[in-house]
Amino acid sequence: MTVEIRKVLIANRGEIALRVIRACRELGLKTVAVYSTADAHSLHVRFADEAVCIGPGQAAQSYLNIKHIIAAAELTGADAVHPGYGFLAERAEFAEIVQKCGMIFIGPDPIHMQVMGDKVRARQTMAAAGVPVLPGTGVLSGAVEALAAAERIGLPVILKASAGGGGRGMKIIRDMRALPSTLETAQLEAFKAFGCGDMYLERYVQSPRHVEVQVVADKHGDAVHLLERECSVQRRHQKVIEEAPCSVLSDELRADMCATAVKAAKAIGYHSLGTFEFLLDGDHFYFMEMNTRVQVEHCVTEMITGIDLVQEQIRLATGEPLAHLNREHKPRGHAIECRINAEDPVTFAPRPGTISAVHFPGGFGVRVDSHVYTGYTVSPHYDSMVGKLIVHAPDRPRAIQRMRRALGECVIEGIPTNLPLHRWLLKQPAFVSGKYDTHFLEANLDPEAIRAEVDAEQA
Amino acid sequence: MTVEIRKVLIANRGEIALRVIRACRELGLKTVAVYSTADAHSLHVRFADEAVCIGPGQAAQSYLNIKHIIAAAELTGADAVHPGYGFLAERAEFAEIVQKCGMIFIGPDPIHMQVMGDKVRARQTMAAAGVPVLPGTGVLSGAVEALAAAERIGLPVILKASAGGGGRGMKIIRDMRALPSTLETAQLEAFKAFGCGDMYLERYVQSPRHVEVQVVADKHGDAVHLLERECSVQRRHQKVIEEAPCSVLSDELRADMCATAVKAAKAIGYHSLGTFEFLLDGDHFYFMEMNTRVQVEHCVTEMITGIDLVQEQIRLATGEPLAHLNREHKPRGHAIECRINAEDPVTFAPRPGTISAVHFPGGFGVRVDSHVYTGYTVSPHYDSMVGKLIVHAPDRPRAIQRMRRALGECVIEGIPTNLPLHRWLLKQPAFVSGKYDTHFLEANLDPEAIRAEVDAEQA
Amino acid sequence: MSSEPRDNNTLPDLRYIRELAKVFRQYDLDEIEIENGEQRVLLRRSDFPAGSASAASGAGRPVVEYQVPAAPAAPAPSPSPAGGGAAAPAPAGTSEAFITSPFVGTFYRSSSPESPSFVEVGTTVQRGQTLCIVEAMKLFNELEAEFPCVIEAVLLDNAQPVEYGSKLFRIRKL
Amino acid sequence: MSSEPRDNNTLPDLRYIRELAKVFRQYDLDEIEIENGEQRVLLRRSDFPAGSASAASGAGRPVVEYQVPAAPAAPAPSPSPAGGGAAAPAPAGTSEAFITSPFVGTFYRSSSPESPSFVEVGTTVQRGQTLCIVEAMKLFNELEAEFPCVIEAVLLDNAQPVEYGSKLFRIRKL
Repeated sequence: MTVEIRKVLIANRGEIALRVIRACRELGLKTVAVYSTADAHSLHVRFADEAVCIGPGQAAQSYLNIKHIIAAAELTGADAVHPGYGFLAERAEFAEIVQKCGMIFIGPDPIHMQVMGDKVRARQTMAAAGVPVLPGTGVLSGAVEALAAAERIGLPVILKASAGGGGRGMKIIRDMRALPSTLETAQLEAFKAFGCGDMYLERYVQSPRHVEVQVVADKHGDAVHLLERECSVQRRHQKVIEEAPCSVLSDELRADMCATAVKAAKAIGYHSLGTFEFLLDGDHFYFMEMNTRVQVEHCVTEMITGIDLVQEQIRLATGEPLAHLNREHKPRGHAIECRINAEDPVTFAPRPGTISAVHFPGGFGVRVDSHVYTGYTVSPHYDSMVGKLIVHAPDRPRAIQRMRRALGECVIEGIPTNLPLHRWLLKQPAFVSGKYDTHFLEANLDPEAIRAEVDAEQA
Repeated sequence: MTVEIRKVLIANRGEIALRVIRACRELGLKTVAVYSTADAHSLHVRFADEAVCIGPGQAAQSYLNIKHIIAAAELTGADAVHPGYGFLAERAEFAEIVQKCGMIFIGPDPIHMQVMGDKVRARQTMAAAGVPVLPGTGVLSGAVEALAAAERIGLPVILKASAGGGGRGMKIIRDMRALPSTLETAQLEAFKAFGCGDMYLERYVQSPRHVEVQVVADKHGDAVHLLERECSVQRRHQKVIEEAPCSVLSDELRADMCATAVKAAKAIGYHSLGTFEFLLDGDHFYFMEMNTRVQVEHCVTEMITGIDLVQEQIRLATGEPLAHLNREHKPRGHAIECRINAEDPVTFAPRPGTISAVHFPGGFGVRVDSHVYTGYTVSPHYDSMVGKLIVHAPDRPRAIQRMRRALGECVIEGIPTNLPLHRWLLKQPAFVSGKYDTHFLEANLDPEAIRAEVDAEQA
Repeated sequence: MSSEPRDNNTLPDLRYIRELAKVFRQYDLDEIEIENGEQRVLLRRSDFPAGSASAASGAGRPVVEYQVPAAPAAPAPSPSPAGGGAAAPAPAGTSEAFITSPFVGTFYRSSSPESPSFVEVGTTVQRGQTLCIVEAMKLFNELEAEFPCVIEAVLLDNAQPVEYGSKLFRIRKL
Repeated sequence: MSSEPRDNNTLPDLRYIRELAKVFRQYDLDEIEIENGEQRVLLRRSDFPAGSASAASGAGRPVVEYQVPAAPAAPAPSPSPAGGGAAAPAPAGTSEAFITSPFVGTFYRSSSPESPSFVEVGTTVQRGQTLCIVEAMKLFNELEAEFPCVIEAVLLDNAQPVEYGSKLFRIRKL
């Protein structure tokens, strides 16, 4: 019992909007782009079959403007909505309205977003399903409870906002005396940021890796995993480089982690694409959070499995069963993705502006997902990612060589980008050896060496 | 017993020079580009570690100037030479000089080029090795012998130049009376074109497919095949679209054809990359010619096997054994390549000029091999290919969808290209069904429909 | 990709010169001269033809002219349902003013098929007066005038789709 | 193909000059002058011709900029010791003429180490007179004058590598 989709509205912008348009086009589906006035010259507008302007540059009035997006879907007769990532992608309310208007939301049910969006509830749900979570608490009633819990768990601990996620709203506690005041500050900050000051506390892991498992599930209760991704190269809790597979996982640990993710997805009756993010501490892993949408780094999984995740996401939204996906997936080679951002390569400060010349690398095993072109203006309204450079090769050493080669060919002029950072990163012994944790990038950042890469680029 | 290579001179230009540079860079080898004054702004010059100007625009004085190329290799201390395709790639004399100068020629031995460059000798060698060849003759002594042979073989027959190849120097005979005069004309033409008027005669197949087998062999007598390519979409005997695998081959026929190619390679003690081109007539195949170099369309084989052919070619030139290549290769999905040429999409007349804007497609399963960029000038001195667009997908229908999508994203402005021809081709029922022969394109060419694609592009 | 050469000790740092040159270009200068007791740096661009600036400007910005591959200037191909409104730019240099849609939805000139239009060509409108309705998801958003004006043209037919920024009326401010 | 000449101790580092020239070109300057107590460096491009825009115009050219060693538009510092030979473009609009190498190989000013140079600065040369030898693969190619001229400058040191088109002599036609 499947529903037909003929026209998809993409409630997003940038490279992910383009990614969804490509998937739709290959599936023979019509597409509707929505755009803010700041994005009138964007490729997603050009490549979609139709495009509707939904507001001014500020995201709150355009890409977060549910009313205008739904009106655009109505006007153009779209029968499905793809939310991409970010913006409204994990807003349960949006999915609900889409469904109420008789359209298909290309993603899971609103209830899945609600459960996973509330980090305390997600933690409890996962623990109940037998998924390992770090020793921690529910929503803290106050300093007294926090102190007792920290005592029990042992320092250091970390305070997290229940409504947070993606690294936002976290404070590390290394000293008991600091806990009460930090809790108070954190509650205030979380309230300001998310409209909810609820905090909880967990054991803090000193040297973790961020490893996540891609799950894909249908509406009939079937779920499988598509292996893991390694995302420990981060700055300010934002991923910079992602890989698949993770080079330090033993076969047993991989099997365990992947099976756990599938179990977790089934426990909540999940469907569509989903990612379970785990914190890897030695050979123990713990549930961190679940992302109920396609992720920026989905491409590395596509490279090593050969599966078009966005096409499958659309197919599953129609109610089709897993079918050909329902098998054991083995990694084919190794993939690496570098996120190319318009930012200072050392300070990470965003640097919007107009790209005066762009030349992307090509050749065997190189994939570029980008919405920019020569003359494109990176708007200060949105995040600074200008594209993703992905390579695929038979093994990790060759993938590294290929990425170095590709980074060497990549030219973006007119604005600073983090290409020099990537060129530097791909040479670091820790990265090359595969032995690094989430602190690696920030702890080893070598401004001078990175600036030297900038100069070399201009030579 | 292997020889080390540290610095490779690439005796070529355009996309194949870039292809070789990419392979070298990933292998950690230094590169030397050579270029004519017309190519001073080419990407192969920019991306190589060193570059030497070897002459003016005319190929005869630069890319075919063996003396200057060898001098450039000497000056820069290159220890190996990669010839690419075209130019000197199948000139036995060049390979010989390279070797005499103590450098490694990245390709087979001169003797292999000599045997295969002489089409009559190649035919006889293959027949002796048990490879099926069409009923035909050796070098014709004159009209009397030709008439007798044509009588024996049965009309139609085809006259071919012994020094020809790639479709050049051929005449079809459908009427006995025309044979003597046509032979005379053909001999004259062949003498003019190749410096040798030797002709031979073969049965002419009315509706053949062009299917070729990629072979890879080491210097120790081992050889394996890397499956076949289907190259029947041609105009004026030049390939326009290539695919792998061939969609009409039965498993038995594929196995037979591939085993034959391996047998043929071993029969001549071949090493390096090589391609056996077969003419497929129903379920019979016949040896046409062998190419003793990397081919334009090698990319589709790379996509379905995951093997970097140019890296392997370099590795094998050092004397390494087949090693990991020495196994049965199964096709992974389907790949299609479109050759993008700077030419009129209907008349195929070359249209050199300056590219005012270029935007290549990206995303999953799309590969671009091109040396052009915005502002690049396509020189009238060389062939009109500006790049290759390659897609890979799990099966042929999805590869076609992906290629359509990619062609839709591809923008080249300032000069006419055959992109409209490709857009039209990818919609043709014969192409979509996979049932077409080498006459398909020229027989079905629909100028009006192709011009309509040009208009659609400009809309 | 050459690494920065070690600077000659007695000469200014190359990075300094490069940054100086950036400033030079950025602010479109014709000359910079810097002097102190020991050193003097002069950058000059004499008689740089203004016209050729965009094309001849060298390194960084060759391509701006081309913009999006093929035609960014035309966001919407034809007066298609959703695209048309925003596509017509105001002819530059005229004093024309427009009221544009702050909503996405369907444009109605009256509150019901039987009612008269809120405004007609020539109507003088007061601040706060209703001009039209844009309907989306069964919500009827009344669009009110933000200033007094005269309606000079109604740019859309009744029941046409509009996007954010679609021009609805050409007006003259009072 | 630029093998770096040994730096003259008393002159600024050549790499410094080269980097300066890059800045010069990149920012489309017409003049850079640097001075300190001991040294003065002046880069100037006067009357930069529209015609040479080919190098400066290439739209998309993430590329043109870097080019091969023998960068066409590179405003090289005045007659530089050596490596500059191929890099020094003829300031357009002047009557300077050059003899360039039609061969790839090694430049020799004389037929053997003991022999005198074929020509010196100031030598008046007849048509057909040997100017130098370019050696490749043990073949000694004599380069002969195609017209009578006076040698105004020898642009390369003995035994330097040359590519096709490398400038060997600056001459004045007779």
